[in-house]
Amino acid sequence: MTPSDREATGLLTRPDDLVRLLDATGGRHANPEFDPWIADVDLDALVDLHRDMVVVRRLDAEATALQRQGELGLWPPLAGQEAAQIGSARALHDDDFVFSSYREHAVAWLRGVRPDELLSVWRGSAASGWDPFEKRMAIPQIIIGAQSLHAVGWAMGARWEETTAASISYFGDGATSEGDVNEALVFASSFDAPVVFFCQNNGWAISEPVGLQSKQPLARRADGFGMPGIRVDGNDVLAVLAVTRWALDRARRGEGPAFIEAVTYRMGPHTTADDPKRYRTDDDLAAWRERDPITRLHALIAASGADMDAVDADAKAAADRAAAELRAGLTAIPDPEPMSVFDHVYAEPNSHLERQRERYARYLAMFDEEGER
Amino acid sequence: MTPSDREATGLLTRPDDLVRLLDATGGRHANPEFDPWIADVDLDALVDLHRDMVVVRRLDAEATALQRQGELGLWPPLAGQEAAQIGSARALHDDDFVFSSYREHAVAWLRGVRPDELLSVWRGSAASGWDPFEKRMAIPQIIIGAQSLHAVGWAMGARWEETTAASISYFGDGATSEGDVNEALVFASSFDAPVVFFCQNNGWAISEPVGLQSKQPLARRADGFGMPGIRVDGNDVLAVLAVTRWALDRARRGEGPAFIEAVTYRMGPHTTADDPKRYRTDDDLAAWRERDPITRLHALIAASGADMDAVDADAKAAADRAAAELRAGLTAIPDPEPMSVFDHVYAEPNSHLERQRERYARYLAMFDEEGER
Amino acid sequence: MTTITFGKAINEGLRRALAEDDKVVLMGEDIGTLGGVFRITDGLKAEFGEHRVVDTPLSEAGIVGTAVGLAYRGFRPVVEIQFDGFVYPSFDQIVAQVAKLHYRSRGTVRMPIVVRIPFGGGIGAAEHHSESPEAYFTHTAGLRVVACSNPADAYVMIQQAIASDDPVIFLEPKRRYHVKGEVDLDANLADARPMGVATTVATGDDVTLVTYGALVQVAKDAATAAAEEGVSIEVIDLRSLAPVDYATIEASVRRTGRLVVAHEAGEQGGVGAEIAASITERCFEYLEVAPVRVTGHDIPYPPAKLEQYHLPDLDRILDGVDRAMGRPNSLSDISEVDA
Amino acid sequence: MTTITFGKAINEGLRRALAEDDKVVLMGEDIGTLGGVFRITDGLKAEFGEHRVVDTPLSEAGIVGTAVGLAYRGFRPVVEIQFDGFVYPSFDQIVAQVAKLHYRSRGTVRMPIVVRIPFGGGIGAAEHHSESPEAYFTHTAGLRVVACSNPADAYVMIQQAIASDDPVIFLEPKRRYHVKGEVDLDANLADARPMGVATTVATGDDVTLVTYGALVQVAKDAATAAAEEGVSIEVIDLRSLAPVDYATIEASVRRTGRLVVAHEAGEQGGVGAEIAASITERCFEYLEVAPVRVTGHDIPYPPAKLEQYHLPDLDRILDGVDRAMGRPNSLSDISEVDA
Ligand SMILES: Cc1ncc(C[n+]2csc(CCOP(=O)(O)OP(=O)(O)O)c2C)c(N)n1
Ligand SMILES: Cc1ncc(C[n+]2csc(CCOP(=O)(O)OP(=O)(O)O)c2C)c(N)n1
Ligand SMILES: [Mg+2]
Ligand SMILES: [Mg+2]
Repeated sequence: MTPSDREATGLLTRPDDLVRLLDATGGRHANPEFDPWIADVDLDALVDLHRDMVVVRRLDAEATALQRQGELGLWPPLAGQEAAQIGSARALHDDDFVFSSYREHAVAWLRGVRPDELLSVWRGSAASGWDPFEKRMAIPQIIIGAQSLHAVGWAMGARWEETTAASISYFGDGATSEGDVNEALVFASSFDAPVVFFCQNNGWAISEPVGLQSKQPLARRADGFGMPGIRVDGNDVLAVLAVTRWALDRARRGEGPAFIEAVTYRMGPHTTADDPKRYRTDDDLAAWRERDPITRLHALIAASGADMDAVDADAKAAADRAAAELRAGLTAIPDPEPMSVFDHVYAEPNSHLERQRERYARYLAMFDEEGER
Repeated sequence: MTPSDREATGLLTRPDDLVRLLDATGGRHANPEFDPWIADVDLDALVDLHRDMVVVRRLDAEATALQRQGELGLWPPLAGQEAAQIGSARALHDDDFVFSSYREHAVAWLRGVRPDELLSVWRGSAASGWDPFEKRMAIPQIIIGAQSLHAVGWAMGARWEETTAASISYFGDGATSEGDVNEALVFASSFDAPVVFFCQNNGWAISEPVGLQSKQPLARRADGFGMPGIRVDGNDVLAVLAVTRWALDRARRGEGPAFIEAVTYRMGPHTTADDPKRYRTDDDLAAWRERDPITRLHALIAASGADMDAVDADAKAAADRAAAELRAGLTAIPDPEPMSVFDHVYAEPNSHLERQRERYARYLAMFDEEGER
Repeated sequence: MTTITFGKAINEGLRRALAEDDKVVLMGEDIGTLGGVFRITDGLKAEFGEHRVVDTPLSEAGIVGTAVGLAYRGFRPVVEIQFDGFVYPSFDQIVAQVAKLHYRSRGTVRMPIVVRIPFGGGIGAAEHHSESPEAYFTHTAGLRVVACSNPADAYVMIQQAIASDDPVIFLEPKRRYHVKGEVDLDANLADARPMGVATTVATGDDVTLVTYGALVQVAKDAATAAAEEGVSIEVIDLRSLAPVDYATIEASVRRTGRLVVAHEAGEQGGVGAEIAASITERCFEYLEVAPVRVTGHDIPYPPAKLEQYHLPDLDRILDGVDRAMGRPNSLSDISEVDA
Repeated sequence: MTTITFGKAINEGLRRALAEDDKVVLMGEDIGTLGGVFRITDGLKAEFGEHRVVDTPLSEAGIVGTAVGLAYRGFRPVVEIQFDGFVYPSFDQIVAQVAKLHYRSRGTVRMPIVVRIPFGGGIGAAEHHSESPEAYFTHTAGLRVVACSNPADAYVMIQQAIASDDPVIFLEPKRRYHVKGEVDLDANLADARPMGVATTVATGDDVTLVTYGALVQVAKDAATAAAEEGVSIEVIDLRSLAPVDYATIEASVRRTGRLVVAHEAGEQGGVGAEIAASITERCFEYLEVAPVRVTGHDIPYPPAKLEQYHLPDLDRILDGVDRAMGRPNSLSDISEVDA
């Protein structure tokens, strides 16, 4: 059973409506509309989701530390957004395709991206880390909103080829102000593209509060573009999983795109180069710490009578393994060859670039002979 | 009395709701929400509105004919959109500012644009026809949607300067797909800009039906951007006048922007270079001819017992005068001086352009001496 | 060989590409039902269906951006920008995405996208309808930029552009759309001249005249006119603006010692600047005089009644040739010092 | 005179402009509360209020497009594009509106808009954060393009740009933001060198080295290094890229007979092409050798660990000088023929 668009859209006329299955204290709330979408999530599945979140939080912390140690040039932390990213990524099928921004490390992790593939771009060693076709995830996008159009184009093709694959586009609250994201909504609706717009409203676009981009829930944008929009508690991994499954399912069935606003919070700085103290208070942070996505799932699992020592030990072990892999991965990243600066500009021979490359090789050769000038 | 945003917005949850005060047969329908906005419109005012529409329809026909005769390079006819343009333009105050597209000839006419100023650009004699500050109307915009951002910027300034002036942005149904228009909605809402987005949904973007841009009423876009949106019968000059007055009034009072979708129809070709037969049927046209904006107002006036012979004679006389002025205006358009091609590129001296200008003058001088080479 | 118009030649090239590879899709505003405002895609939607020839919403960034997503899926999108002046809203998607994705993805993601742009002036159009934006693209690493000048080339080059695994900005001189020419519709593409190679369309010994697009015909006429005055002009149709086929230009300039480059686009930072600078670098010792540029002025495109005073025409090109030849010309009486 | 950083100099210039003309408004992403990601607008919102220093929604076309509307109302908007690579979404508003409106409105509508762009590489940033887009703007009629290279110029030029009734693309070499220099905060602008005039920052007799932005310092260092080898380099800081102050360059090249132009942007169609072509046209007979260009490669900006192999540095500039001087250099052993 799936809620009709009318119902889903209906939610939006009551802005404060937020799909929440798991509250901040771990209380499970029945929801006839979305419970069916996680009927298969048993205790083991809950433990898996918990482990996923513990692992990616640890990976994120490790990467942040590596940046502080000078091993990475920059790192955009996902801390606080674990449920939004894990819940949505767990809803994907293998043949779906992800078009993300720069902060979806948890999504990449679940798509099988290796630590060295994840870090190389932030280390400044490579233009990008992984083969998009192997992971079914495009390389991260830094131009705000641009990937949303790519996700729609991919989905248009999926529909024309009559597959049941869908694409998902991750972007932030700030991105909703860019023309590209709005045009993506227009194209997606016009072509009934099987695409899910997954907006992580983490409250901030660097120093700008979401209120500067929009005076009301971003999910309300969807209706005007002819698709259902849903606001979900982005720190509730169950709700995110359910809502994303619902959206992907209807997309696969040819019912077109949907827009999900996952309301969450960026607990850390925008990037390691940012100082949030300049634009937000600790109270903000404190309030959101109360709504931690991991704590609440931990409480639910505990309430189910599971052996929490085992659960925690298992999660910690997985996190330790991942952290070790990450550090090992870092050392596995090769420094690029100077002449590789010319690689892959074109897929076919290019007379101008070849001449430039050849001349630069001669230039570098001088030093091998002379050494320092 | 003004309807609250909630009510206005409410309309949009019932897409088929169309604000209509005057039906296709001239029947006047009471509307508690909007009747107050035209309480001042007495018989004389109705006759004025009728005359306006008759005049601009004639001007449009004359200009189309002039293009056929080779006097103009191109002309984008407004035929069918008289009520949408006259009704909205009559709602403006002198100190308001208009940012339009290329089809708002009726608006320009009401802003006092002279025939020669109106035609010079379509004759290819000048880059634009009038002084925007004298007419309180920007030069027409051909880049679809671009002017919507200009209207918002102007309105932001009007608010910062604490004036009660508002701006109005005219654009078409197709324009709603451009990023600029969507970004304009974002900025307008974020800064509570006193701007009215007036979308003439004339059913077509050249050969593309509005359904390709949006599957539902365009006015529904507004709510998602935090402003009321209203659908109005664009062929009902009274409804358009009322709704535009309402939107401008709330903008002046600091209540922010509003979006109006005027549902009308482009009776003629997209421009004189277009052949609508390639993409639409005569039935379409016939159906809309039934909803002619002038006929229905004519019927209402007749029903009021006015002397229709006088009304028609007066309107015809005004149209004849305007047509004569238009033809006279055409001959008043000077052919541009060759060297004027360099004028106004910069407001300040520019060494590079001056050198180029000086050299081109020398080049042209050769011919004065030699005559044809 | 059949005789068809320039526009029809592109139409036939597109038809053949659509027929031979079902990954080829056409996208754009009014290209389907209407067949495009210039009718270049006339009949193709009816023949191949709405999923192969796609009328899109009115949004250039949307068109190019979704084309990128389709390329990610293995499609070969051919997008039409209705007029040159409307390509700018898609500039970010072209420059930051289309041009850079193969590099950014370390060769894993190919962008075999063709962006068709009717370009240039001479048709008495309204503003924004006569632009020559080519230099914006030739300065953008990752793109290939070509301009065709005649029906036969147009038919072959559009297919070569579609077959290219690199993105191609495909410039069509709109004022030539109605000109007819001989085209071999059964031509075997394998034997065709690569689109990266220039064509010497008139041989001569005194001066090398390089141009592209609509001005190629004007340049040929100039060569004919100059011949009567005893000046022998070699005319080179550039065809590819990025990369430029310098081998062909150099060989010619080594013989003539004189170079004139002509284009409709403005002079400052135009394609002519790059060619003048590169040829000066490559064969300085062979040059008798500085390369001469004959271009549109550095002004926004002027109103229709003034375009004749903006566009390089036969006389302006001949004046440029006279400057290169040291014959009496518009600047004869000023030394470069006070110029 | 006070000693302040490059970034602080712009901040002080903006502060003075805001104080002197209440029609001046600053707009951009994160420029208010945060003071900009580079802190260039630090403290200005607190001092002048949220209607003078405006944090905008995340949309570059929106920022520039609303600035156009504000200019229509008589404001003098100074917009910040957060990083060079993010200017492209606003390209249409800049090229089709900002640059053309004065012409299109026949001189009735002025566009005194300044678009501030931190540009160039050398800071080990992520992709799209180290672009050099200047040539896109120098090729656009209607715009003025300037690049400052030191705190003193930055302080004066930002005020001159704001005072200009023409739109100005104001390029700030971000890697120099933290460099300190002497600035006279009370300088009388009327006495200041016009922003359209270049500055000869080092005098020399053997070769003229023209550059701008961050490379000016590198060029000065090159001059010092070359002096030790007995080569005398004259270094010209271009300052204005459109229009170019050719009088200054010509006078120098007439003496030296040799020209080297250096910039971070790609070679193909870069500013160097225009200067090489123009100087060749203007003083061909004075040139001993073809103008030499030392530029970034024609590639998308590479990852941080490779940027040192992309950006012209002291050695590459000296190699270019050696080419111009006919001294042993990287290309000595190849004749231009097989090059
Ligand atoms: C087109 C463009 N403009 C500006 C930037 C600079 N920038 C990088 S991240 C960012 C904020 C994005 O906020 P949001 O969309 O909410 O995503 P978040 O960082 O919160 O995940 C900005 C302005 C950019 N990367 N691209
Ligand atoms: C950016 C841009 N893209 C394409 C065009 C070409 N064009 C001119 S009018 C038009 C259709 C506009 O339709 P709509 O917005 O509904 O306005 P209408 O012509 O119906 O009044 C198009 C595609 C343009 N002028 N600008
Ligand atoms: Mg955010
Ligand atoms: Mg329309």
